[in-house]
Amino acid sequence: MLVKVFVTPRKGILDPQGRAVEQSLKSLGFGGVGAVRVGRYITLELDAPSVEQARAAARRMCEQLLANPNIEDYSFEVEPPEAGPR
Amino acid sequence: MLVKVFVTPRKGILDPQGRAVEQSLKSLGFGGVGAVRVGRYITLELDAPSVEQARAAARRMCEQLLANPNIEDYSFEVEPPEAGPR
Amino acid sequence: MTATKTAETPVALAGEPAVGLEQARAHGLSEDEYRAVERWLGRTPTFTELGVFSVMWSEHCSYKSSRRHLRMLPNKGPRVVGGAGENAGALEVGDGWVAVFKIESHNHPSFVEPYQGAATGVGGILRDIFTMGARPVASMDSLKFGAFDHPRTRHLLGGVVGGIGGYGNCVGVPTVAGEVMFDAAFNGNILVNAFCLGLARRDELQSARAQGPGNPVMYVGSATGRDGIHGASLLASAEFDASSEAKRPTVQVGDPFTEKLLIEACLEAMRSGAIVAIQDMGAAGLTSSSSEMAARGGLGIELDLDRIPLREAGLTPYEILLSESQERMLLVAQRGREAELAAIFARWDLHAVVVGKITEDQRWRVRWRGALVADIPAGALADQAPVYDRPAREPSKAPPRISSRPATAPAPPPAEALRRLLDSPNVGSKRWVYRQYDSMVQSNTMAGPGGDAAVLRIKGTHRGLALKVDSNPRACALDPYVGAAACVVEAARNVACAGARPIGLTNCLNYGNPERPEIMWQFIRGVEGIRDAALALETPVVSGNVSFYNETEGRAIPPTPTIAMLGVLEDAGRRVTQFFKRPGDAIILLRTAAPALAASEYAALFGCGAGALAALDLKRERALIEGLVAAADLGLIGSAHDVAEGGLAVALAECCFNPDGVLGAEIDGMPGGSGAEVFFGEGASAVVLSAAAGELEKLRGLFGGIEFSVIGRVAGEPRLRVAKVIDEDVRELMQIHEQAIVRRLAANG
Amino acid sequence: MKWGVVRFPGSLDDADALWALGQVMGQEARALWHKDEDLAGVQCVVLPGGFSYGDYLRCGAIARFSPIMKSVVRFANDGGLVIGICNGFQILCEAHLLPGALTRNRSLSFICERVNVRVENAATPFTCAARQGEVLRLPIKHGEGLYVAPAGELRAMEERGQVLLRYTDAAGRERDDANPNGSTRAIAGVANETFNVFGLMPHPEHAVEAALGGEDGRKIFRSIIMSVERTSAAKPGATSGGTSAGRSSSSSV
Ligand SMILES: Nc1ncnc2c1ncn2[C@@H]1O[C@H](COP(=O)(O)OP(=O)(O)O)[C@@H](O)[C@H]1O
Ligand SMILES: [Mg+2]
Repeated sequence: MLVKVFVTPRKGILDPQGRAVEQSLKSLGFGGVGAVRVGRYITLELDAPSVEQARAAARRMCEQLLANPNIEDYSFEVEPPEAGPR
Repeated sequence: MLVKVFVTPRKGILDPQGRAVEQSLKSLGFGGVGAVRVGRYITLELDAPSVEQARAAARRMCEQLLANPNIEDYSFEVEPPEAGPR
Repeated sequence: MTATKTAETPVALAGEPAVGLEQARAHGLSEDEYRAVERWLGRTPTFTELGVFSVMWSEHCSYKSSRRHLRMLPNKGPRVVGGAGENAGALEVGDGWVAVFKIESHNHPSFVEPYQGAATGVGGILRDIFTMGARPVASMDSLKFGAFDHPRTRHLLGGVVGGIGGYGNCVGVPTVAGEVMFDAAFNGNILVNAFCLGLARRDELQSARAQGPGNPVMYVGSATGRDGIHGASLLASAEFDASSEAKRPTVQVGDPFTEKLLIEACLEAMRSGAIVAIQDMGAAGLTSSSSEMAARGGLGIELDLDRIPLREAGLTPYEILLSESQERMLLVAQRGREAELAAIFARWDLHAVVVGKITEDQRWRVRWRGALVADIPAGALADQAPVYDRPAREPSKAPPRISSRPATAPAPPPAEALRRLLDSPNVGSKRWVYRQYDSMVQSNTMAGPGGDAAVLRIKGTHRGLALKVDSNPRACALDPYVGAAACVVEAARNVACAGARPIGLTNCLNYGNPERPEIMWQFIRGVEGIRDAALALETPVVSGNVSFYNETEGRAIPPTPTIAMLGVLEDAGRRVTQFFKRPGDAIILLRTAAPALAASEYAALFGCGAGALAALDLKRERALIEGLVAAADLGLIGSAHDVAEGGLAVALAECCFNPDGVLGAEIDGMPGGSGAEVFFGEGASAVVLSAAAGELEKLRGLFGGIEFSVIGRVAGEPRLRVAKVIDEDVRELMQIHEQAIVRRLAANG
Repeated sequence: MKWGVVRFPGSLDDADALWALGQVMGQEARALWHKDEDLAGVQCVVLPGGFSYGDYLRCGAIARFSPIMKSVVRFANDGGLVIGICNGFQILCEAHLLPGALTRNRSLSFICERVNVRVENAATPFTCAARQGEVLRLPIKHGEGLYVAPAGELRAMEERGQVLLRYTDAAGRERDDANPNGSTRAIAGVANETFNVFGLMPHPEHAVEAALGGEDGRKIFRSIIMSVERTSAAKPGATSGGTSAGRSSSSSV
């Protein structure tokens, strides 16, 4: 299955990258841009017998490795093989 | 509107982060993991009169700044305000 | 108008908790402290005021347990400039230059979140230096982790080293030296001490003393968020336990890019002459910087919180005042020159805003949405915190010797012991660590990490500066006095081995809970040890930092004073390195006392019988240092290397590891026999020199009263031979040394 | 000759480049501010090392939009000499003045150490003071120096001789353990097709004084000086970066 993990800086935590990108977008002339946050997007293939088991594994991966619980939030999606790629 | 941008290392381009994450996941005992890629997940608020215009702006942001067209692919989603958060 | 103002009292805000003793206790204040707050105010504090007092009177900010003892430390000398009460001390280093330096702990934040904790530790100490008007030119770090195989060590090591590099590399200040130790005694409480050295022209030194009522107060740097509210200060002012997790504040995230802009912009703004006083917003952020600047000048300050740049909406006055957001500075400007300053900051894409003004009346007043929310005598916050003379008692039973086991298995033969020692992460190469640090930026690094002391040149002069940081918790655990004095001496000796004269030091005192008499005793003995050694070496203590409550679940770390020493080379071209240079040179051992196995790495690996630390004779230590400085100055020595972890045998091997081409050593015999303490003992001050045979007599004359033995000669063939006991291939030894940390990290990824 | 060193917010080795060129090598070197568009008549533009804009998002991604970069691109397209060191290399790639891109080191950690690089093409304005195949000892200090480019592009670059420096051991042999960051084909420095723009991860400005550990970096700067002198000798009156500088690669060394 395809697992997609989205890791974002937790609300309230300073996100210097997001700020730099926001400023840069503004100076490039993009109006009306705000609240830019820069996180990570991790994709992986997982051999799992069921979507439920894949979801459970993905959650553990996020908690143990993919996200830093001190400063980041995560979410993920699991796509069974028949679904096409994004 | 909420814009979500997904940037991934292009296939065929070295992704040392992805490789390291894959190895770490394996050594943590996660079986059946493969094809790990680490990219960026950027979210932003955009004031735009329509979803179409927001999409056009998002595309330009990706091409000009958010992704490096030499080595990265991007995709994005635009959520009009009434849609709930992911 | 004035009349109504004085009559005004601060208001409680909607939704704020009621204030009373219980609330004060929840803020970490004792009953006596809370009563003192009431007396200072003549009324019940508002919730905001309570928060402010609790942070300013915390151990971390007020030094309430340590202050009276720190007065023991000598801080005068012909080179000492300016001073007391400023953020860091300064020393004249010649040709009109002054060196500003300080070391600070970031232990607790680094344990919670290693990358950001260590990164923000570097950021904080940098601001302490450039706020003085000095350009930061070098950093060092002193790190203590738990046992290498402890489950958390790898994660903490990677995070801390990554954070120090991530921040230091991005601000363009080279990290030129440091130390790393692994010991189970730090399993539950690591130490991360960060040092920064800055240079300024003497007349460029900047004050943190407010002047001129009516002068505007300006805020520069990052916007204020909820970061670390009650963070650094409270976390570092209480023991660490499971409930600390729940109290965990919003983790501070460092933004080194903004710090770099701040460095450049502040130094440029200072040169304009429009800045009266400036201070970084460190622990207790806006509150400490504003009240301290006012109190130093005997003045008051008024802040308007509505003008403070905020990162998110909805912050309360309490949160704004206690936020420990990073990369912020507060300054007092000359009235009428605000626009000029704002323009300088704007050039660096930084926003400088007026947030208040200096007043005559010595009060610290804060307004928010039109209402007065705090009105406190500035001095009550900044320097009238309670001072304690806490009970101190020597523990009745001998302290457990840390990481030292009784000798059970028979000790390995010397050659085998040498290999095992070189493979210990405490003795082995720290390249894995320092290779992650930019040690070259600014083009001053003549000797970077990998040797004894680092050496920097001062551009435009012939001078050089040598610096080194040292600590020895194992020795301090056995004898907190001798251990601390020995750290001072060791740091000085390292600097002298580079050929530099030690001129002053800074210290970071890492101890357990000061409310326990035996910890307080360790602390006082440590300060006494530093005092005596600093007096004997005439190296004034120009700055420092105290970190108490280094305990987890009631187990304190061993006492760990960390000493950073600065030395001056009149001619940087005369600097000496630790590596043997020429085959045929004589190898000389200098020693002030017989070495001992107590507290040694050998004892940690193989155990040893009971025993005391090696004797420490400060007069002889001074003579050794004087001799080294003179010998370097006369150009008599080819190399000089301090004998430290692993003892003489390890030191000899390290002298052979010349990166420009390995050499060997032919040692005829070890003076004092062939016992393990001779080969691997530590503690005694010992130095391995190499020199041309023709210089030996001149050299001997420089070291009167000190053991001076010619023990062998440098060999072209890369073998280390010691009498009939050791005969090893130097390249193999070097490989073991090089891989000590790397191979452990590679093992089970 | 006249050098300009661009100062972006977050540039770090700009002062080092000015020191190396001005104080050590006696050149006329000046700082160029990122908000200006005027290149002040310099004959070679240096984009220095550092972390421009914090290197947030991607290294060099934001710096390329600085006002001065418009002028630098124009200058380069007119044949002017541009050298990007470390972060400067990253900026040149982001600005499409050089092919490829630089990504995280294979170890994922920052590396500061001296390495060996072999001169792969000594017939360029940036390498003509070195011998073909000569091994230079230069420091690197970066977290993102792993060079990548699409395979087809790489092949073409190699054929045209655009790879100017490659990581090797001290004897000039390519070895995996002599490739510090895992760069594709051990690439340490590349030029554009017209050989007037050069990017490299090693820092020549940190290798110009024996007292600080080595002088091999001088060869890079001396190459540029030689080729500019040669061009102005050939074309008296030429002031700014001569348009023919890029062609001087054909001249013998
Ligand atoms: N161990 C020490 N030895 C000498 N001076 C010290 C020591 N600890 C703290 N100080 C001095 O006390 C003052 C306040 O300490 P500091 O760490 O700067 O507080 P803050 O964290 O508020 O900046 C400084 O001048 C510092 O140099
Ligand atoms: Mg301070």
